[in-house]
Amino acid sequence: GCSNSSSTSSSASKAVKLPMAYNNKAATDKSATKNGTLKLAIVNNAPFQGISDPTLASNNEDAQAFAPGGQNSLFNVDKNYKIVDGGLANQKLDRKAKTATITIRKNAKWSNGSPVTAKDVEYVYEVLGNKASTSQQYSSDFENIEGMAAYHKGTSDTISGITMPNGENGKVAVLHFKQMTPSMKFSGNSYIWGYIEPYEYIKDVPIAKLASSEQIRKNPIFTGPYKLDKVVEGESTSWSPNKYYYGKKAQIGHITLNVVSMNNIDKALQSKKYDTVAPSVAGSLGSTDYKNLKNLKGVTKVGQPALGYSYFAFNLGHYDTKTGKNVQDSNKKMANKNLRQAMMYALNVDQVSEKFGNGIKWRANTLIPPAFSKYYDKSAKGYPLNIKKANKLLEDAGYKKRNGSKWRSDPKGKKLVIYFGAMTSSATTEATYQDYLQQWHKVGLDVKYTSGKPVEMNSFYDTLQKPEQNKMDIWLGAWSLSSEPSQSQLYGDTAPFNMGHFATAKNTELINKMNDASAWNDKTRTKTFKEWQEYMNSQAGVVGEQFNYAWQPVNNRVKGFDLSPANTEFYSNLTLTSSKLK
Amino acid sequence: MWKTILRRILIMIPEVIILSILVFLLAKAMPGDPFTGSINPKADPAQLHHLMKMNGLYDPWYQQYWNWVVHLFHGNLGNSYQYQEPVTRLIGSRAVNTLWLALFTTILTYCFALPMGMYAAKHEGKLPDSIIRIYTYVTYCIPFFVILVIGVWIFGYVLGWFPTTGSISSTAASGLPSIGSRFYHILLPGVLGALFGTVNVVQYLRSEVIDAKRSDYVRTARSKGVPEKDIYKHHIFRNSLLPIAAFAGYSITGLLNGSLFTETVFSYPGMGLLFINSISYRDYTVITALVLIYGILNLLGTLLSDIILSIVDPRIRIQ
Amino acid sequence: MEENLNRHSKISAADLERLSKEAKGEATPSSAKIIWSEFKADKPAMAALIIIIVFILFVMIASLFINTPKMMETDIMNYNSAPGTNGFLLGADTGGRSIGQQLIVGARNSIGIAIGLTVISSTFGICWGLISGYFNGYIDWGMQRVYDFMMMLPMTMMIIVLVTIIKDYNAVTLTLIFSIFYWEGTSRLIRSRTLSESEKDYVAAAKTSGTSNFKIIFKEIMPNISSLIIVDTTLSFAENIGVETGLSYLGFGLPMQTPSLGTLIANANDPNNITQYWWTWLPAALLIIILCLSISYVGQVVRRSADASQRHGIDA
Amino acid sequence: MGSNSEFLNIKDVSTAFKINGKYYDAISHINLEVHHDEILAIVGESGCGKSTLATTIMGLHDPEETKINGEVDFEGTDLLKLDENGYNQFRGAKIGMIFQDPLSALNPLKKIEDQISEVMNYHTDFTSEQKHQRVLELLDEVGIVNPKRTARQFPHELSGGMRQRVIIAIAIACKPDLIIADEPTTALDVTIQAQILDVLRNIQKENHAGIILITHDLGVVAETADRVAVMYAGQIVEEGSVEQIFNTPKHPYTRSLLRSMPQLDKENDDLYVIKGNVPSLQKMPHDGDRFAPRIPWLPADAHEKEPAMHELEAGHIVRCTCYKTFKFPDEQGGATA
Amino acid sequence: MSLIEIKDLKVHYPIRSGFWNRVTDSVKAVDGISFDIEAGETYGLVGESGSGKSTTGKSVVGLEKVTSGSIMYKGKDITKKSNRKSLDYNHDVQMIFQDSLSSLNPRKRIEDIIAEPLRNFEHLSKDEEKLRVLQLLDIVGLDADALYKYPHQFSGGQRQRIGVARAVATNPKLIIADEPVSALDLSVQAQVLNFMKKIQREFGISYLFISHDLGVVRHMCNNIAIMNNGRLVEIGTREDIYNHPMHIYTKRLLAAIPETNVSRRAEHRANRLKVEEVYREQQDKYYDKDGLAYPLVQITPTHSVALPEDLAEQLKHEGEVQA
Ligand SMILES: Nc1ncnc2c1ncn2[C@@H]1O[C@H](COP(=O)(O)OP(=O)(O)OP(=O)(O)O)[C@@H](O)[C@H]1O
Ligand SMILES: Nc1ncnc2c1ncn2[C@@H]1O[C@H](COP(=O)(O)OP(=O)(O)OP(=O)(O)O)[C@@H](O)[C@H]1O
Ligand SMILES: [Mg+2]
Ligand SMILES: [Mg+2]
Repeated sequence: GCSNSSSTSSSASKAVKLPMAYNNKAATDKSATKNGTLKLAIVNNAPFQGISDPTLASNNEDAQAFAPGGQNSLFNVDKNYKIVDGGLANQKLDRKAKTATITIRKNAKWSNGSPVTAKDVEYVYEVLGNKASTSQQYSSDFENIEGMAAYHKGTSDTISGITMPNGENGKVAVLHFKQMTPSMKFSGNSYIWGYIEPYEYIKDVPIAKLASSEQIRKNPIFTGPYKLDKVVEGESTSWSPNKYYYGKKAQIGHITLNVVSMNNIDKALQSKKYDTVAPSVAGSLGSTDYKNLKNLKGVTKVGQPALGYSYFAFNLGHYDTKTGKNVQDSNKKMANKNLRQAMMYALNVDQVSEKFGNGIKWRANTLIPPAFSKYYDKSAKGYPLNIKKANKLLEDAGYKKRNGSKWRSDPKGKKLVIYFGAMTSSATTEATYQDYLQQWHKVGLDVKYTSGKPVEMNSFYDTLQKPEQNKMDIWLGAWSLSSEPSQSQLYGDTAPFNMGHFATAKNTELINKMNDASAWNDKTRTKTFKEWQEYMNSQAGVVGEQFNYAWQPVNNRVKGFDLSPANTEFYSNLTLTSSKLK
Repeated sequence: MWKTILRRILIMIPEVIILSILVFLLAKAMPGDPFTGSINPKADPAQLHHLMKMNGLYDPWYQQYWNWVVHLFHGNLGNSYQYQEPVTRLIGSRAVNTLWLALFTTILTYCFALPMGMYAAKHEGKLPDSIIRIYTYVTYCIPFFVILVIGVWIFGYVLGWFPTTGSISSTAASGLPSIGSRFYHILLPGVLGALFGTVNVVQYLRSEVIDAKRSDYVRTARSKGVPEKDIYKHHIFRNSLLPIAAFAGYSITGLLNGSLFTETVFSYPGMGLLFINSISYRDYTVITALVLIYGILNLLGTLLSDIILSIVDPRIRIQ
Repeated sequence: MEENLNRHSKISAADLERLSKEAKGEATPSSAKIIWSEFKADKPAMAALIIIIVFILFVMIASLFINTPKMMETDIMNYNSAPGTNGFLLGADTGGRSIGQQLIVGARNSIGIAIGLTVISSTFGICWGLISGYFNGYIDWGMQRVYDFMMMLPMTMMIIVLVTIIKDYNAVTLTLIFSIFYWEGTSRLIRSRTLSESEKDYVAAAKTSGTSNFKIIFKEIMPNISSLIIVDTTLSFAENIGVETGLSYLGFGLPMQTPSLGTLIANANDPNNITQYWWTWLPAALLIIILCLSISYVGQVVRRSADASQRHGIDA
Repeated sequence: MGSNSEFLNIKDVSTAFKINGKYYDAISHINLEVHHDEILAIVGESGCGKSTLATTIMGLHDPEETKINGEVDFEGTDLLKLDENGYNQFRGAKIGMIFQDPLSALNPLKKIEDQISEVMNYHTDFTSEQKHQRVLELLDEVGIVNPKRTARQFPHELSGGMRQRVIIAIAIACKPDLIIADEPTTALDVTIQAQILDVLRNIQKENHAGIILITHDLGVVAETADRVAVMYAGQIVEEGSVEQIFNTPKHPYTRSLLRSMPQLDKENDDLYVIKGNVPSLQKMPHDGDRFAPRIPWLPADAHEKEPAMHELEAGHIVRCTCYKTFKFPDEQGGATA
Repeated sequence: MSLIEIKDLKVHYPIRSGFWNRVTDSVKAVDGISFDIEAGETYGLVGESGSGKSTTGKSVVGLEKVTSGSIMYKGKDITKKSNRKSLDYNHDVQMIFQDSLSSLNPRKRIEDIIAEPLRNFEHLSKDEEKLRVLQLLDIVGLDADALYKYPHQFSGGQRQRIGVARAVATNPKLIIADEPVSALDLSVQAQVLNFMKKIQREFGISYLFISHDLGVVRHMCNNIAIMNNGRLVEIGTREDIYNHPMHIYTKRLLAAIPETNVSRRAEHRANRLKVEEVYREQQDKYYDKDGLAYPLVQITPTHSVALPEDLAEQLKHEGEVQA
């Protein structure tokens, strides 16, 4: 298989190396494939919502549950998630005319046999931007399309910036932008929506009611290799080949996807109830699962670095609601860079990862995960354990133990208590929090949990999303990322998600540079990313904690399993080598 | 009697109103909002605010409550934020699962409990009685979910006899196979729930039968020359089963309570699991609706018990 | 009256001492003594009682010697150590924390919660039941409506909602939250018994003797339903020990830093722990079972002896 | 009233109850005969074993908790030797029983008709129509004004007197030879008591049944009984015709009882009080005269060592010879001052 | 002036029903009765079960909420709670109950039971109190060892005597005795009745003696009221009631008393059946159209009967003829 495993840096040396694909040498059993059923598990504690349309859904489970239908995604990508030709549609960007031209392939059809049209491409923006839409996917970035803002406000019924030169039933749609950005070249960018809607099929349903309609929930249609046979609400979907599919024909007779709770998934896989879990870029299985399943017979483990990471962030300022900007305050408790760096050096993330990560997790050395192989700076050092350095940094900055106290006080001699925010989680994760607190105590920092214990996720973000808060000085969060690596939504000076309010001129400059004219040049863009990573590490405003593998065991009867993003015919490529799951 | 039932239902109304306000306020008091959970770089906070506003989540609570009540009178409990579909439909589909399981558990409970209770009482103080009593004590003391967890482990995984998640197999064809598959899925949770639920019924029935055994009318029956077998059949069991029949209504409360655990352990998509999920998603509309529904079901349970009792027991006739 | 009595009775102040001494000699043992002798006669009950007392004492004293924050420090090197290894008698949990020590502190916390909950909810429930049962009319009517309302509340759901609202809850707040809901069953039971007890003539006699309602309720009626109270209290105590476990299992119980039998048993929500790392939850589960069984057994014996002293004939 | 008409012969019957693992005699060495066409009254204070005797005859004791000795000869069969099935042939069919508490003795959940016809289910081969007829007949016979209506009612809808009549109807449904009525009127008002006693007497006349009437009310005995057995502490102390007992009572106990009754014609004096208490089962003296402690002024030698029954005249039997010297303290020439 | 004057006493229990749970009807347990109790006498109240005797008795001690009417004691109407309080009413009026077991708190020792009224009404030192209790025990014929025992350790008669001791503890003027002996055996009954008489003699107590046993009432009472369905049908002296009963109900009640004279039993029975017959035939004459008794009409100064005027005249006349 095309082992694309990326992490070779020292910090990741203890990580396991998993192939992205399971290169099954056994011969395909034609009849087993044709008559058999591929059983996939969706790992989730709740039933899936059942919204087949990625434009309306906002969760991973639905995406997994309806994945064999191809998700109605428009473009093929390469391993760096860059849009390439050959998919349902091709995209052509014209920087001068500020347009993106989307051309649908001739033989593209919905699973009910009707052709895919330009209107389908246009309509998705109507759904997305509609004032009454329940979709959470709309963002102000879309207002870069001419007329989108007016449509979103409701002052216009149509989006003037989307044209269909050959009419609604033609195959070409053109998007007119106010400004072009390099991120448009990548799937998952926030300007061009990578999915379509079956206009003819759903046009009668008011957009506000779309998410609860039969067309979306019970009998949705798709453009992918499989068509939906049945959906058991919240529990399972079953699929069979879609004869209208334009690409490689699906081979397996039936695919079923079932929701299995996190608690049960190991046992379910061990008892061979499923071939594998439904693939997901964020990864469904964790490190404990890996430990439990790594010796399981009859399966092969595959994986790729996940699109996500966990991080420590410091509370450095506030969000000015008037100007819509993040502002750093120099009098914040954590404003001292030495203090932040010392706290990071005090941590034994490597040790923790080794013990609990089981090779599936390793210390994050930067804020760009290795999944973005091109931008990821594998040489970055990050913050390995270095108690001595931590102590020195603190001493230098004047954080000293005074009056025989066991804790350090701040440079002014005032008592220093640092509040650490963390979300309730599994026993292992909470054990890790404890370990971190102990590490900080070792360097004499009095770090305590905000409100005495890890808090529930909602309360956690409730606190953080306030424009200004003083309850958490440092916290541990996690992001799962879009396949487009721009950082403006997370760390930009206007980003509301920049909850630590880290906003320096340099940071703003670098982030802007990722998407400005210079970035059309891939090399320059890569350089900018690396520069930014270095800068972020040096400032220690936000520091990566861990990266992880999105891994899964695949039953040895499955053939053609390849997780690479470039494998655009993922479901079509699957076959079975035996009719029985064992 | 109909009048009394009607009156009881009318009395329920203020209770339901108070509960609805209470739940409404409590739900709103929970930290976070339905969109906190969607925090990810792909979501634009502006859009989330837009959605919050669109759903009136920034209105004062009484305004929200009033809107909710107005909708309620149109048979509309609002939309689930998480599931993006009407709460009525969402709960409707989950309720079916919960009710199936509850019904099955109830039936099994009585199937287990009646013979046990009677047998224990008939052989009061003897070995079988002691065994049954120890059984009830032990099940009384073990937390319900421990029974479930151990049951799943043994019968679901180790022996692999029963499915461990879901309510129906994805491959089951409609018609008979689908009913069969549903049944197969509720078998294990039903049995485990029943094993747990028997405790109360067994103890209650046992003491009822023992009381009946010593009653004067049983002595009268003996003096009529009624054989022992028939005395049990016509007098003792009949008389002690009546209050048990009424117990069925009250047991709804226990079943609903148990559904939170059963459905969590078995990932069984019913109302209990929905509730647990909705809590972490702050799906206000669903939380409010579920608490209300559970409350109303509890009320109906007690009403049902009273009605059953008044039907079966000639001494109690509610006018 | 005095002269009247003196006139008609041969007994005078001079005889007082002698007679009361005589009477003392013939005095019937108090019910506490009767209960005690019942225990002495019933070996398993005695064993149960000893188990409970010794266990509670042990837990209370031993936990004084355990530094909880220290115990709760993670030592990731001892991740899930098996019993007997790395110096852990009962093994360690995922955080490398001693199960044995957690068991002691956890049991203390759980018992503490159970005692707190039982004391609060039973006291309140008993008072409420007594008052509601004794006074008929509007007081009872109003109190009954409260019952109806409580009866309707889906308890676990309400607790979960409350627990999510209160961000910084701890064992004390948790106990209080439980108490809001747990008094109702007791209260109902007490009320129905109080109702039938109030019908009895000794209540009427007390009224005609000029005893106040308050005194009648708490000094006349309450002792008469004491066996019910004792049994109900022991049973709810037994039940209350396990009450927080379910919630912990669902993820709404005590925070992990406050070990309790519940948080320990909640380790069982991971099937891997159930099989592979059984020591993380099984001891706690067994402990609960043994404790509950012992307590309810003791409750049974107490009831038996209390009833006997009430029912048996002249020569009880 | 010849001995040829006797059909129930209780011979030397003792019944002991198990209390804390030991057996205590509630009745000891009872000898009694019951004849056709007579009402035999058994009187005595509470706890003296009247009901125990009745339930012993009916075989209603739990065999594991009681020990019964002796012989109950009913029309040639020793009832005590029968098994449960055998007994059921007699109960309800040949022996009917009436209990004291009319409310609790009826199954609260069954209609009156069902409760009466139940007894016929086991002892007759009546069709249901016949049974229905018989139920109405019976209800009429025991003096219920509207049998049709009553048959359809539940016990709680009837007054105490009506319920007692229903119980009598059950007892006589199969025309038994023997009816045992255990305090049938104690819970009732005097006027209703009188009516119930009338019903009993009429039934006895019509069916030529023998009735054992258990009561502690001497008035009832005097009004109703033909023959009387006086019991004290589990023993029969005196037996005789009603005239013998009331006009020439012999045993000190019988005499004491009669004397402690408020008399309609004697006014305002103090009533006679028997000293002491009836001993409880566990404290029952087992040798000598059980009544002796309650007439302490009588010298010990006035009592027999092993008190035996003495026949004074035909049918009049007295236990112990103490009656000969017995006098009340206030009587002229009392034994002690 | 009489000790207690009861005027037109009514106690109705509401029956609630219907949609709004309103009072739709009432059980007229006591429906307008009037009589006086003189100091030192025993007043008998006789009637069938459910006729309202206990309700009357409870009203007199203040245990029952009275619907209307008055009960005058020392010139004050004690149906009002405030008056009872200010008079320390229950210091002077006490009650003895039918069921001796249930009227003694099974969880209290005899000492505490007897001392209860003392503690509430008289504030004595510990020793004084104990002495009083011992004296009271002595008076009712119980040994000092009873002091620390529990009620269940006594026989029925002993228990009833404890009840008497409690009732006389505060030296009351009136004791309501609600069927004090009907649960007791003959010999024990005699014992209790003797005690009651003895105490009355010694302390000058009045009794309201409630019973359905006409034999006992005759033995105990000077004046007797016959109660029927919440109303009085006849009041008079013992002589009046037993020898010259006028109301058909009284006659029937008297006829039902079993005859202990064996030789006259046939005769007695015939007489009873005759009275029954008359009762059935003449019922309408003695009751109004609702089946309730008429208001009392005075026949002689001591004797009143509930009869319509004309019938009363006629009977009065007959009575004079007889006399
Ligand atoms: N099942 C039993 N177990 C133990 N003792 C019993 C039982 N039944 C009756 N006794 C005792 O036997 C004695 C006689 O009881 P029995 O019921 O025959 O008396 P009785 O004459 O019918 O009294 P009463 O007039 O109160 O009905 C009593 O002392 C009673 O306590
Ligand atoms: N609390 C009550 N509520 C309703 N009705 C009552 C209540 N107490 C008594 N009654 C009714 O009042 C009537 C009179 O009752 P009461 O107890 O005074 O009768 P009694 O003459 O004492 O009868 P008994 O001889 O049975 O004691 C009865 O019909 C009874 O049912
Ligand atoms: Mg008896
Ligand atoms: Mg009464």
